[in-house]
Amino acid sequence: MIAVVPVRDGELPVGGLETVAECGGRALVVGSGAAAAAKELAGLASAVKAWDTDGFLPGRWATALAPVLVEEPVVILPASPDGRDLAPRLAHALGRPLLAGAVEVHEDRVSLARWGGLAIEDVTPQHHFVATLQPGVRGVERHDGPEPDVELLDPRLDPDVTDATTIEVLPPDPATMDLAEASRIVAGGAGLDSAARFTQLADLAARLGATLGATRVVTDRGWVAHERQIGTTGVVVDPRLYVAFGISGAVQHTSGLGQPDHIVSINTDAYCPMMQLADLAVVSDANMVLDALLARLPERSAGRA
Amino acid sequence: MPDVDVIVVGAGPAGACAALTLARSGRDVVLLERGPFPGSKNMYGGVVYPRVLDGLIPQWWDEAPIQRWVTRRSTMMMTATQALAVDYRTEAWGQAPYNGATAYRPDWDAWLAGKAEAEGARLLCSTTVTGLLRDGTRVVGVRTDRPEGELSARVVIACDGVNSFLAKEAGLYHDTDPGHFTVGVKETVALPKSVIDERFGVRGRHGVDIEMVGCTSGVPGGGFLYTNLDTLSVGVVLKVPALAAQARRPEEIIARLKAHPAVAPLVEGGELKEYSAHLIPEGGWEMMPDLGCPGMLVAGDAAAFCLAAGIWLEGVNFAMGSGMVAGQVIDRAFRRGTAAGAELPALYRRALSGTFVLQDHRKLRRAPRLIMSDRVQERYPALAAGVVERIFRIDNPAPKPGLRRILRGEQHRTGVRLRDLARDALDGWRSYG
Amino acid sequence: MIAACLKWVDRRPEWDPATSQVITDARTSGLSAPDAAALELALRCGDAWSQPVAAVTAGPPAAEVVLREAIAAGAARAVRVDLPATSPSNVVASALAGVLADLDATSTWCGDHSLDRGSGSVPAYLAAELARPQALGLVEVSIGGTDEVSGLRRLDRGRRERLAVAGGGVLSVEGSAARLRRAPLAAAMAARSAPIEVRVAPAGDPEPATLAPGALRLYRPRARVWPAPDGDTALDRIADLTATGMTKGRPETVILEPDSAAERILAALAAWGYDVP
Amino acid sequence: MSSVPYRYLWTPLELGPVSTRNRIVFSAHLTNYARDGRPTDQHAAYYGARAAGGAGLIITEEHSTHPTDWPYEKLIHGFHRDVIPGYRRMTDAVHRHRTPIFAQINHNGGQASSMYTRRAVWAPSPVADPLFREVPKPVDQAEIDEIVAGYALVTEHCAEGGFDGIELQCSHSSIVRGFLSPATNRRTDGHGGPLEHRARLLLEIVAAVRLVIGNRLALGVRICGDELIDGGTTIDDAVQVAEMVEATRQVDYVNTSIGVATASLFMIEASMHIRPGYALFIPSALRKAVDLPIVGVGRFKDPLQAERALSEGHCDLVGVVRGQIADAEFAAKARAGATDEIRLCLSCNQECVGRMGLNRWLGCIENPRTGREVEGVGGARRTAKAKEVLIAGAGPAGLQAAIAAARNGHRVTVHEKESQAGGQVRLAAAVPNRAELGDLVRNQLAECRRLGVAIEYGSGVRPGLVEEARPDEVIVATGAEPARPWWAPADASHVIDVRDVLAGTVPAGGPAAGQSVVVIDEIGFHHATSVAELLADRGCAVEVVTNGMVVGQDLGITLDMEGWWMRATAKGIVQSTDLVPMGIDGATLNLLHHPTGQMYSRSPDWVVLAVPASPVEWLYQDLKAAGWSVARVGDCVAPRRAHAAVVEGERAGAGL
Repeated sequence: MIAVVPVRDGELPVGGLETVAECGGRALVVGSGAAAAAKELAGLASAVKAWDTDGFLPGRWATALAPVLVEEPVVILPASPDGRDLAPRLAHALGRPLLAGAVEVHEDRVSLARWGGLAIEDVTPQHHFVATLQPGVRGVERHDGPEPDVELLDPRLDPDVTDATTIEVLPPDPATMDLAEASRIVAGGAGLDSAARFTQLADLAARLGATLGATRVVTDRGWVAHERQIGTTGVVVDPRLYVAFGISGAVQHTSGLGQPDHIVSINTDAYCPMMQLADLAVVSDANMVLDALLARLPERSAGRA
Repeated sequence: MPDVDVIVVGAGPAGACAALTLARSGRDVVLLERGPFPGSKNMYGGVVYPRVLDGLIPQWWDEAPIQRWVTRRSTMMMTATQALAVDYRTEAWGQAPYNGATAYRPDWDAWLAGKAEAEGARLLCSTTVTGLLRDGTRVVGVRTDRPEGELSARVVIACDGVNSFLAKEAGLYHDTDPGHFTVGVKETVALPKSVIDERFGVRGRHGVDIEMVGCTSGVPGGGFLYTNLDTLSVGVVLKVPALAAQARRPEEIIARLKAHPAVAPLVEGGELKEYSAHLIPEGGWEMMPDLGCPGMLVAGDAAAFCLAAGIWLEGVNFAMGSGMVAGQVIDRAFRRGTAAGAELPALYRRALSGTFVLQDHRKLRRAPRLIMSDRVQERYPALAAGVVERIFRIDNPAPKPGLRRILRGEQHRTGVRLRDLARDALDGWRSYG
Repeated sequence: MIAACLKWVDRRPEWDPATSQVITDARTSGLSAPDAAALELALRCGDAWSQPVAAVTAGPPAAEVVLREAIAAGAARAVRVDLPATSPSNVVASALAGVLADLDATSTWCGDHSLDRGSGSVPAYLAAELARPQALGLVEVSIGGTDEVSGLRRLDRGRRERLAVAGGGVLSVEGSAARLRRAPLAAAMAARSAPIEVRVAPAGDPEPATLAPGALRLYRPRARVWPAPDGDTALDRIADLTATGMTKGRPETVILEPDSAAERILAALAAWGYDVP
Repeated sequence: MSSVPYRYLWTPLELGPVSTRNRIVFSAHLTNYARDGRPTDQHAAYYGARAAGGAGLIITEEHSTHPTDWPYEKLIHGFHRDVIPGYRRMTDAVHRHRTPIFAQINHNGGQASSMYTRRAVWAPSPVADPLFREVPKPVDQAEIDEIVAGYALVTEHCAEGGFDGIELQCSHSSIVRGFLSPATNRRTDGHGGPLEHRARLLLEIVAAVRLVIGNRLALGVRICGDELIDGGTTIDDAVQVAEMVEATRQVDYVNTSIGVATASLFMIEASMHIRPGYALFIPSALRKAVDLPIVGVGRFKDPLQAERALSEGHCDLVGVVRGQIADAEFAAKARAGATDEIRLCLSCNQECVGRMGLNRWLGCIENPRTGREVEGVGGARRTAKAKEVLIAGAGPAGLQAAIAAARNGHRVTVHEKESQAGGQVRLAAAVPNRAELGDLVRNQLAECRRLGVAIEYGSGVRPGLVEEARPDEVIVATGAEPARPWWAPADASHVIDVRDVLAGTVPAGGPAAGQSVVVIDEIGFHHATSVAELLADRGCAVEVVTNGMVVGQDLGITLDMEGWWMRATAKGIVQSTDLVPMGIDGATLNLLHHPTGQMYSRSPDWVVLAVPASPVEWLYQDLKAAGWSVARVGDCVAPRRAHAAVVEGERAGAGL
């Protein structure tokens, strides 16, 4: 089994690590910055093939990669946007069936999510196949280890195959982003004293490139729209950075919080659960700290949409 | 020249029966439905009394999508801890021509609308009527929410349900006193068929319909419980103003009903499938609108044809009946060439007066007020239950008290005045007798 | 010719534990939101480029509901390839590709993925079969000159990519990309009896070979490991589990005035590697 | 937007022949409801209420499998045939709601005493248990056979009593645990040594029980993932045991646990100091290794938290015990979308865990109904005539009185002199790791809102107000105020009460970093220890002085003692015992070591008092004298803990 991982600017796609782990560490990384991305597989993979090539050209990549992969009985891609695009083209080029949306892949048994995750279909493949693995279903065990050896590939692109033209890639817009997708969240709770504070908080979020979130108390008061509520009756989020202003961190709220790499909590109550979860717990008035932060951060530049 | 003969708005039981009647007579009928399919608004259903279909769909029982045939009817008077039931069962209702049945409305409505379609009516779903087209005072068609959405017809039948938008727009409602509305709240609770059969003492497709008074935590109304194939429908109808005044939540009242010692063993362990609430025009005769205007007739819930009066809780039969009559009246008028005339509503009213639809409503016109009085809601159940309890209680070594003494004692305890009792009995006799 | 590939699918399926099957209901079946958006965009292209639009589906006779919806909304032709509702994606794709080739469709619109199988692989298969470029999962579309389309596609981590396809291609859209127009009343009525072409699916398996469908079971999330507490002694593990601060991971708690608090927070963000203006 | 969908919590699951309707388990826990070794109606009503409240599966407390096993008084003696009628009442009460109920069966082995049985306790090896401190008799082969036969016999009783499944307790306190654990199994025969040998008893019991139940009942095994004692079993052993259990093909599910009941109980029934879901690593590791359905436990307080454990693949069922003790309708409310109406458990351990150690029946600080379901407590009795009820004080007692009165249909107004509700609970929740205690008041306030109770803040009640409002009934819940003990002069301004520290009402800002503080603990609960931690965190040098034998004497009852010791050690808090304050002489605090009569002294910057308070009773006395119909509840009667306030409030309100 080998993972084919399409990358952009050296960044692995969602589910990329899981796919490599599913294949026991065998991987082919393709895209811009592929060699750099391959190094991120340290501890998971020992030998990685990398094809550093610009853009995202699923049609041409598929025909180019097919000869490289023809000996591989099982090829798995992450079901990320790019993986989902490339996999059927690759399956077609290899003349193999595609098992899309798998939650578990073995050479002789594949489990596929069906009906929007209501059911699982267990398939016993008789032939070589291509599969896509749903991001987030597997998780990846802790991995520390040496960087893998990278073997660089440079297959020929077939000029006869056409692909769409990429005009531009737009960075995320935190202001309008789904909370669930946001990698940085600035959220406020009952410790902020007025609706106006949340206008300020949204402003701060924008300046930090973060998305606004809130607790139930706040959305109940109508200060923030309900789709911004994190927790039991709201949204489940999984940011890297979480900054909590005046949030006590009851389990109804924190159960909606994934495992952020970094949490900052600002609260006058040094001992509320949110402060215990925090990497940096600041005992101070969240309202005043909000003012102070806004005074220190420049307005968001117009260029960042 | 109008686009079609008749537009029927609303593919519920009233609309489907009207469309079926007219299509069978060869009329060009369009049946407009707001939802994506007939009956889509509520997933589960209620009790229907389909005998009205005998003439329209002979042997309807062979094909109607029913849940269970009601072969057992129980009327219960309750206090917080007591229940006195009149429980009737008959095999007769379990065979053709049957009496009542429980049915899921999506099944039932889709079946009836399908019958209309099979006769040539054109059903168009996901189409909302947004207004009436008029020529002077006469209704000549409808406007829908679709582009180029006007459709003209010789006659429009409004079967658009309770609080009818069309009847209102035509100025047919005089009284929209909220006091004449009840809110019906219902839970559909799943239990395996075998468990339902065992708990209710029925087999096969036979089922039970229980109506209850005195179970609504002091809010005027009533309760019901009936069996579907593998679900139960349990709920209450509650007087809207009283509900608001007492700041009670309907969920709380249902929960208490479900916990009542006479009800709990029947519903325990069920899995909640659906919670639904809707408005019922319960004022009956008193709030009935004008039944039409030139070019338009009103049928079903839209015309407030609905009885929620104590031991009767009916609507679908009146809907089917009034739809059918509307169809017949219009067809006759077409034949005579008088459909456009101003007399259509009068003809419709006269025809309805000859049927159960208006007769039942007139007969039971006093019933709603009586049923919703606190005497019927609280005191009489307490009195009746108290009397029965005393009759069957053995207080040995004390001897059995005489019935008169029991009556007087309970009457005193529950605060029932003889004068009221006599008057209510008379009212009741006039209504139900 | 512009084509819209539509799928008839239950929008509210349920799982029946007694039979281990998904229960579907024709009454709640129809166009999914992405398919409705695809149809709308096909119709807009038809309007913009003055080309007829064909609606194509692969499925049983009941699936014609979605074609009638398309005709009502303005599709000129409707073709159904007769296939069971549960056919695998590549079979569907190959059947659809045959029709699309016959129709000489240049731009082909699809919903980004269907509810039932949900793999989203049909559009890319189509592109491969038809040897055309693909632009998949579009959330925003702008229509240019004949057979020129550009659109915004969702990438992961909130990024978007703007793509252009010229000379026709396979385009798939999310439900939010467009809202299907309301069919005019007369058209909606007429569509009830409009003709629909029915084709027999090509015999034999398409290449690549398909797999026999497997048995369905209730979804069971895959096991994932939660790290066990660290420590060789019981006390170390207890300390790790209770976060009593005896070993590690104790939060840094600082009591600060607002201004110094703000400075401290910004410093921490910078130290953790977040770009702070 | 991915709003929270419960994709797994409400899905059914097959456990052998049994199907659960959802994934919420009311897992096994002691209740002390048994009488004379038999189950009671109290059991039946208690479990029945949880079934009615929507639990997917109920597993009862343990039933003893052998006469040699009787470690505590109110244990169900499953080995007597006469338990069967009680079993039937229990299973009927649960089955009425179509909920399956399993019996947990167990022999406590060496984790017991001979006090009740007057027979030596049985264990794999003569290793004394740290709690019972009694050297057990190592069992021989005949006795092992007898143990296995005991499990089979009790299984027969359970099957006859209507249970749908059997769970074998192999953790916490169990002879099976004793065999599995290298810490207690020193045998050299076929039952000792390598894990395959140590697991032999378990596998023999599995086979014997399966033989009795055939395919009619489900069989589960509860495995300990980490005993948290040195030399005990760890997660790797647990994974191996689970694999062995699965290999028998005779077991339908695996339940999990952490800790040993007689050594690390505080990690089994973790209090609010320990993070929710702390034991998730155990089901997670087991589920990765075996295909059997796995139950996860450990401070599951919230339905979304449970859903996430399921959706992230850590377990297939979630044990919610204290959550359903606090609110029997935990599952039903969440299922109906009324998650915010759930009375969340505080993990305070005061009335559930705490009362087990006192040999009293299980209750709940928040839920007066718990344990009294059979009496119909906590249900509404709608009154014929609604009364106007005025309540003074919005602490736990006043709020509970308001709830109970409003439930019966009375119109209730609460007057609170502060700007917030909660009384002392609000202060108590503002200390290290005790925030969840605040949920007590949050839950009460939510219930007041639903019942339409009016709460006026900022103005207390004076007799004049009562004359204006002319209520039919008055309930006084004015709480208690700090009192100075005899030895502390009123003018000693460096002597302050814990409440002054918590409320921030100390002159000159109170103890600051670098200052020394002596906290006097005469109450023996969280008051002194919480403030000590708070001040130590602030940078003070803190010593807690108590006249008792240990600081925070009652923390042991709620399983908070171990955590306190670990944190106190880490924070450098000094603990001094057996010292009675004798007076303050200027800056000097004089202390008598009462066992020896020796005098000691301290000269701290601050003395903080955690001492008995004094009831605020003037309002009650005034109103009573003025002839009003008035009752009083909570600390204004006599200062006690929150449970007393809630119980009294409930009683007074429900009695109207």
